[in-house]
Amino acid sequence: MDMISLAHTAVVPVILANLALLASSRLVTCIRLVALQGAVISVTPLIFETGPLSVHTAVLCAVALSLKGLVFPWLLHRTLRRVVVRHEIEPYLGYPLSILLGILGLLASLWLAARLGVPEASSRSFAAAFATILTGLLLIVTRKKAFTQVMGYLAAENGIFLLTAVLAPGGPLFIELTILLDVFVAVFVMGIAIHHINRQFDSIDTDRFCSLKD
Amino acid sequence: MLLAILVILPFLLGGAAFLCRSGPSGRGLLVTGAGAHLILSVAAVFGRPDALFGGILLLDALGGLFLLLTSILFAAAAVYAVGYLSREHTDERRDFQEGAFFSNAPQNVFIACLFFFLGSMTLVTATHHLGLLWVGIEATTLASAPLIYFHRHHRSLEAAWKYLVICSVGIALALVGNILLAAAGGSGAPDTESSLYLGDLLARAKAMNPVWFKAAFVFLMVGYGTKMGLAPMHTWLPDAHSESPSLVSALLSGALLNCAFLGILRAHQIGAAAGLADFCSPIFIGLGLLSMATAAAFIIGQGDFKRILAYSSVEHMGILSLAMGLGGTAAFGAMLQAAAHSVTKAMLFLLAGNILTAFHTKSSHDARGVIRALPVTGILWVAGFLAITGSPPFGIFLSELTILKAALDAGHFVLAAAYLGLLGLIFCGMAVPVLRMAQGPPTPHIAPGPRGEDPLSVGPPLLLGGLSLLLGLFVPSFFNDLLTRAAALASGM
Amino acid sequence: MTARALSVLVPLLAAPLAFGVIHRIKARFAGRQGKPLTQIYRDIRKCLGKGATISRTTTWLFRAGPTINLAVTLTALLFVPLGGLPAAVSFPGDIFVFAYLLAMGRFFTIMAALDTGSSFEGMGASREAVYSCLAEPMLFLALLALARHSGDLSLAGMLSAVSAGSWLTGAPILALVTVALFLILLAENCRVPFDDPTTHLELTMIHEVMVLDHGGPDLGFIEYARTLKLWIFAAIATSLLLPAASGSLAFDALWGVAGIFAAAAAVGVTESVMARLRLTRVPPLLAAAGAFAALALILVEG
Amino acid sequence: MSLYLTALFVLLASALAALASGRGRAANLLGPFGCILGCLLGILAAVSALFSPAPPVLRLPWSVPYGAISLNIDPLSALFLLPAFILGAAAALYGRGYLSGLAGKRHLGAHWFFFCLMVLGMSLTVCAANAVFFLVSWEIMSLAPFFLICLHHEEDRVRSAARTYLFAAHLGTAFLMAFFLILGHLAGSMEFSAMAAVAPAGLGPFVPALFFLALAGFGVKAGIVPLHVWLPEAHPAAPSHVSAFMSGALIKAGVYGVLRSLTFLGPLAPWIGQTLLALGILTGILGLLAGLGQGELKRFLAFSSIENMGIIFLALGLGVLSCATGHPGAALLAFSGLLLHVVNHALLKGLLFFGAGSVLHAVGHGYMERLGGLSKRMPFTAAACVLAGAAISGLPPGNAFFGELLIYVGGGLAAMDMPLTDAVWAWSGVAGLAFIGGLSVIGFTRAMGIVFSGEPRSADAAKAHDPAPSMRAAMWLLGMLALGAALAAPFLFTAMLPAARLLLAGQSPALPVLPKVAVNPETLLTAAVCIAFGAAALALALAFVRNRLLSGRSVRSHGTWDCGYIKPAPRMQYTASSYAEPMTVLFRRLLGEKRRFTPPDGLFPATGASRFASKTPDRVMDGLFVPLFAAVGAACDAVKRFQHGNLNLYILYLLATLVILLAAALGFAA
Repeated sequence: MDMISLAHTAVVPVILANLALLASSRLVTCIRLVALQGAVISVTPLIFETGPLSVHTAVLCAVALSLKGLVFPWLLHRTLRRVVVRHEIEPYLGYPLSILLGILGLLASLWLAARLGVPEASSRSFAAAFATILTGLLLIVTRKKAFTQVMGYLAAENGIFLLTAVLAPGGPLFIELTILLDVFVAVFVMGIAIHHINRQFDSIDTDRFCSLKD
Repeated sequence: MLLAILVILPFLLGGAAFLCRSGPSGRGLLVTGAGAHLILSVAAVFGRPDALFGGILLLDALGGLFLLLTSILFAAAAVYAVGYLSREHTDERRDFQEGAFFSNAPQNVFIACLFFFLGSMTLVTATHHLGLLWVGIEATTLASAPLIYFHRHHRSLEAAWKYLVICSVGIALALVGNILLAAAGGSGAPDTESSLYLGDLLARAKAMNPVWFKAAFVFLMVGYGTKMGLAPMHTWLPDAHSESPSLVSALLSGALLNCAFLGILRAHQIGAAAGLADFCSPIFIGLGLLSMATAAAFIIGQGDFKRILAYSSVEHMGILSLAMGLGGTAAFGAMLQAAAHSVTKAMLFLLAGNILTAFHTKSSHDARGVIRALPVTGILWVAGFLAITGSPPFGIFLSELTILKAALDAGHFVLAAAYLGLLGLIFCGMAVPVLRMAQGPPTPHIAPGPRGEDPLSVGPPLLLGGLSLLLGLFVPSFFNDLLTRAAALASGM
Repeated sequence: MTARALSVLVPLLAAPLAFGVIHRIKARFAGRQGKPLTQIYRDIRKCLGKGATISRTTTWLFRAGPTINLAVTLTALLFVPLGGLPAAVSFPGDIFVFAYLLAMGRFFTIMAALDTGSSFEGMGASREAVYSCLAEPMLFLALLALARHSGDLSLAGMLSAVSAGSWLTGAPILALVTVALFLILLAENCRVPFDDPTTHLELTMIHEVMVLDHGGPDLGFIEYARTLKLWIFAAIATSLLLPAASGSLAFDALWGVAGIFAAAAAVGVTESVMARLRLTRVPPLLAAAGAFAALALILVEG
Repeated sequence: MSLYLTALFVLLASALAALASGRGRAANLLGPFGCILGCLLGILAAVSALFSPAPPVLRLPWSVPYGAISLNIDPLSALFLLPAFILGAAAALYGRGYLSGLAGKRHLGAHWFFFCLMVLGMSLTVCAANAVFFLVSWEIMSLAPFFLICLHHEEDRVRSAARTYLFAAHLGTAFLMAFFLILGHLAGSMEFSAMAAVAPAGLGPFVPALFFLALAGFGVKAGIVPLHVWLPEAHPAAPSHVSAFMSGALIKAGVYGVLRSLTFLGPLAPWIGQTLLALGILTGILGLLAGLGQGELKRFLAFSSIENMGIIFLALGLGVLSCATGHPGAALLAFSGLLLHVVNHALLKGLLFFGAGSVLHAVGHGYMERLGGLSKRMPFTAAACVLAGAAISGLPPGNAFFGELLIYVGGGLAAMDMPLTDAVWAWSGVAGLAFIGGLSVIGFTRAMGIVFSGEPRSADAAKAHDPAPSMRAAMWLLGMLALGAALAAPFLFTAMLPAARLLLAGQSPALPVLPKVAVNPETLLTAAVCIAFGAAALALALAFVRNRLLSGRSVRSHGTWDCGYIKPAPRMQYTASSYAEPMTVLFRRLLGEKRRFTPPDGLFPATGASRFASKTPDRVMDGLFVPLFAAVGAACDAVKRFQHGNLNLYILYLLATLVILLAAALGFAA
């Protein structure tokens, strides 16, 4: 299999994971889906690597894989266990409609790729990355629970990682790593915040957050 | 080397503060650290140190200006924090708004987060690598979220959560923008040569693919614009500013928003170098006017005085954006505006803290007669109101005048009329609550305490007010020079 | 010089006589014999010879009113020509000084009335103030029409430029101005149909009720000033109808005095055949005078 | 120039000294006397500048954008310095006495600080020759009174008045900013000299816009209808010496601004003159008509100030129109009359506000219907007010008469010489001025007659007494100055001629230095002064005769003739509202007077069963500004629903912005 078709193949599980995320009704499933997607995406830099395997790419993939595939799911599971909540996702928008929007997002991503003139070799990966970002945002917008917002954030982050791998793989390693560190801290802080939210509100539904308005 | 110390020092101090369990020594550390940072910043801004790590750390005039502002504000906030923290204990206390009980976060966490916050802002101003700049801005979010949640009750938690989610999402978009920008240099092909060094991007700007740049700019504008508080992405801003401790609000409004603005300015620099300034300016102008209009609509009839100040920040960010869209001499106006707004708004937030402490209310209907009850605070409150709404002889008047002049010189008469009209509306909208609070007989049983007002509480705002006045009467030549250079950079001249 | 002196001295002596003419005409219309023509001289002399009763409420304003009023009326007389005789003082723009001098007298008459604290006098003062306020612009419009017609901005100048002969060329203008000036005469001197000086009910008076509390020399001053004021306005209103100045002193003076008595007679006739208007109808009548004047102004070619 | 700078320095120093000396007596000493000293120096500087052959000029660099400390005391500036400094000194003298009872209770240091700042701001404003410097001075001058009005800020009425003032002042400045920036753009410099040089060729189609911007911006300060709404609110609320300064001097800064901006705009079209003339007539008439409905003394005086601004704008319009139609002689008369009236009105209105302040000080309020009989209790104040009231109505030999006389004669000349279509405007001007004069007589006889004459209508009024010597001295000062201004009217005219010429040169640059006038103004004024003071002398002589006649005879005191009524009481006196009734009924529709009347019932109505109340609200305020602000508020409340509190919605905003901008940037714009 050549690089291009390999890339095309890798894109498929990412897109499928997006749609599954939009359709899933259980938090635990969500966590697993995001972790799976993250794991797949974590190794894409290897696919796009043109020359021989560099230390740079290897370290990046290893760190990303361990974070996205192991640390984040573990953190999230831990938080979920502490927070006694109903494990159903409560959407503002029904699942079928969410999936429809997800597909629309995919189409929009393809349009964007065409509009920007992404080369044939990477256009599908580009679209998949973008669709993942949009899926993440969609999750944040259409789901009530604070928890799903973290999931959405992570999905968007997956998309961004893929985008980096597709478009701009050449940055300094330590900066790539600090970006990952930032994401890690973000998830960590959000986890703590969810913990506090649960204690304060006895729920992690964001529709309880309505005391601050004009 | 100076730059490296400047960036790393706050993180080290933050670590130390986290470990420091005793109250007074933690506060001492805060003030000492802030003072040291201020001295180093001044040295860095005017000493023009060399680039470090191959240009990753590099302080130009634009970064220098924002670094200086951040450092001054932090020093003022640190002094203020000494008085504030010694009054705010960690034991259970009653929420004056709803009567529920809550306790504050431990002091060591608070001080440590303040230092991390400072460190990440310093990083933002001192780097020329857009990726690292992004890291810095995301780090400010993460460091300041616990600050907002200092008072551990449900409203501040709500504000902190909204802040965290909205800004994280926004900044994630900015990261997409960065990636697109990096790719723009290589015309969209996967490009191992692509780089996010500002210098490289500027150098290759002419050869850049304009469509990619446009996409990148939109993402950066929306992403950093969220953090900067441009409408309609500003929604986190009033919540976070009104619920956080006042000194944190001061830093958020006076320093953090500037840092996000710096992110946008960097993108604008590249755009100007690529000859795409005409593409950027309608976006700047549109979002700027929308922000001003939104601020006007929310200030008029607003009862909560900290929210008023927050919306006023939205307004001023709008003015900055508008000025950048106008370009030319307005860029100088924007720099002056950023400086004057920072010191004035920080002063107002610190004063709001004083009023809140004395009156136990954020409602401008209930906190009456501030001048009688707290003379210094009250007078500064009115002066700050006049300053922030652009009355002479304060700095904002001059910057707003410069921006207006640029608009008229460019023949944007309708724009100028809208700008003046919105400024007028905001003036009226702010005058009503501010004067209602300042004047009249005080709410009963309010007194500044046996020894009058605490010098630690009124000193920093007084100093900031003095700076605001100074900017209006006399812009020192070295500062004028700094502003001019910064403006030249920002507008890509 | 003599002519200028005469145009002041004649009215000083003869002004009360014009009042006598009015009384006599009215009496005749009512079928009575009437007072002697010189009765008003006797009244004034009697007043000047008496003591006074002054209200405890009043202050110097009350006492100053009649004096100031007489003084300014006398001064205003300086600007008024008598028939073909020139005025004692004349300079371009003196019409404004003239009108404002009279206003000065009115101000202090009103203040004197208010100083008594009496409701009736307050009422009279109020009406007097309003009517004169409405009459003043009309007077100016009429005089401006004359000024534009004659090209002269002094009272004596514009009046002497017009004579019976000018009617051949500018009849409509002069007719309109004359009517306007006569209406203003009636208003300014508080005659029927604007005011009825002989009514017996304080509520319906205007000028008379303002001076209710004055007595002795003050009342004498008031009466005398009133006769002078009538003279002044009559001289202005009739000078348009008189023949051109002949150069003969006696002839011109006689024509002038005759004109004034004719005007007094016209006032007497008006008072005999008309009733006082309702107070609310007065402003429209003054507006009509203004309309006449404005129409005249428009008709004058520039 | 150095004298002027010294005066400014003294003012600034006394401001700071007062602020530093705290709340009490020390501040009440340092502030006013420093201010008086500064003002006296300033008067000297202004007078010397008025007569100096070349205007003193100063230009220093100032490190703010486009700014320069640029001062130019040309005749027009010097002329407007006079009211500022004269009233500054007099008001400081008066205010010291006025405030002495408040030492320690109010922060007098701050009060005098802002007072000195206000005088300083005004003196800088009228001399500034750089637009940025002008705007800064203007705003200092505008903001300082806000703090002065707020002296008694625990009263709701005062706070709301101060707020109205602040809004008006600030919004007016916005127009000025636009005005100066557009002009500066066209002139290529923010210096006034460059702005004056650019007209008319460089302005092109901008003239109407610039004219209306200047008119709106300066008109708010000057109080022309319909921008006058702050005046009747602010003046009664402010302490009287502040009202005196504001009414006498501060609003003249608006007049100065209009005059100065007209010199920038070059020769103007007739329609601008007509607009100004119409505005002047409207302002004069509506100002006084509304004033007739007011029950409060200082509120009435504020309306009278509006009326006088109307006279000034009327004269300005007349002058511009005359210039535009080629009658520079009439224009010269109108302009010089205008300038004379500026000074005269300053002196008289200052005196009247001092008088009203004395009444307020003695009685505690200024409601006419509860005053009366004060002439017996405060004879000095009463005499000063009545005479000043007569003078400000334009009656000879008061000083205001001579300014109005010049305007009248200018109008008369214009009315005689212009072609019909233009002459109509001049006639309206003259008739309007006459009507305004008549209204003024009604207004001031009403105010003075009800307040000072008759019997006291309340117990407070019965206890009144004349004010302290220092306050009396300030009134004496202004009174004597007014008398002097009347006697020296021809001389004053000569002094003002350079300024009038400046205005004329702005309108008709092609003309010789001094146009030939059909009426020699100096002769006219000399004759008028002789006649007017001759009449006064005659009155004195007659008074002597009267007293001689009465000297040997019985002069008895008795009650006022009551038409046979048995129990007259002070409450039965004619009231202020009934005095004005014939006029207010005539213009009832226009004024929107509101009445509540419960007529007496039956043959023997119970006490208190019958009531009458009337109120004349401000038509413009209630009909325009209040609904406008309410509508804006309602619109803003409607928008507030977007900040709904829902986090998901907030993110949606973000997403929507992104999508819209992306679509716009890549979809259409590419």
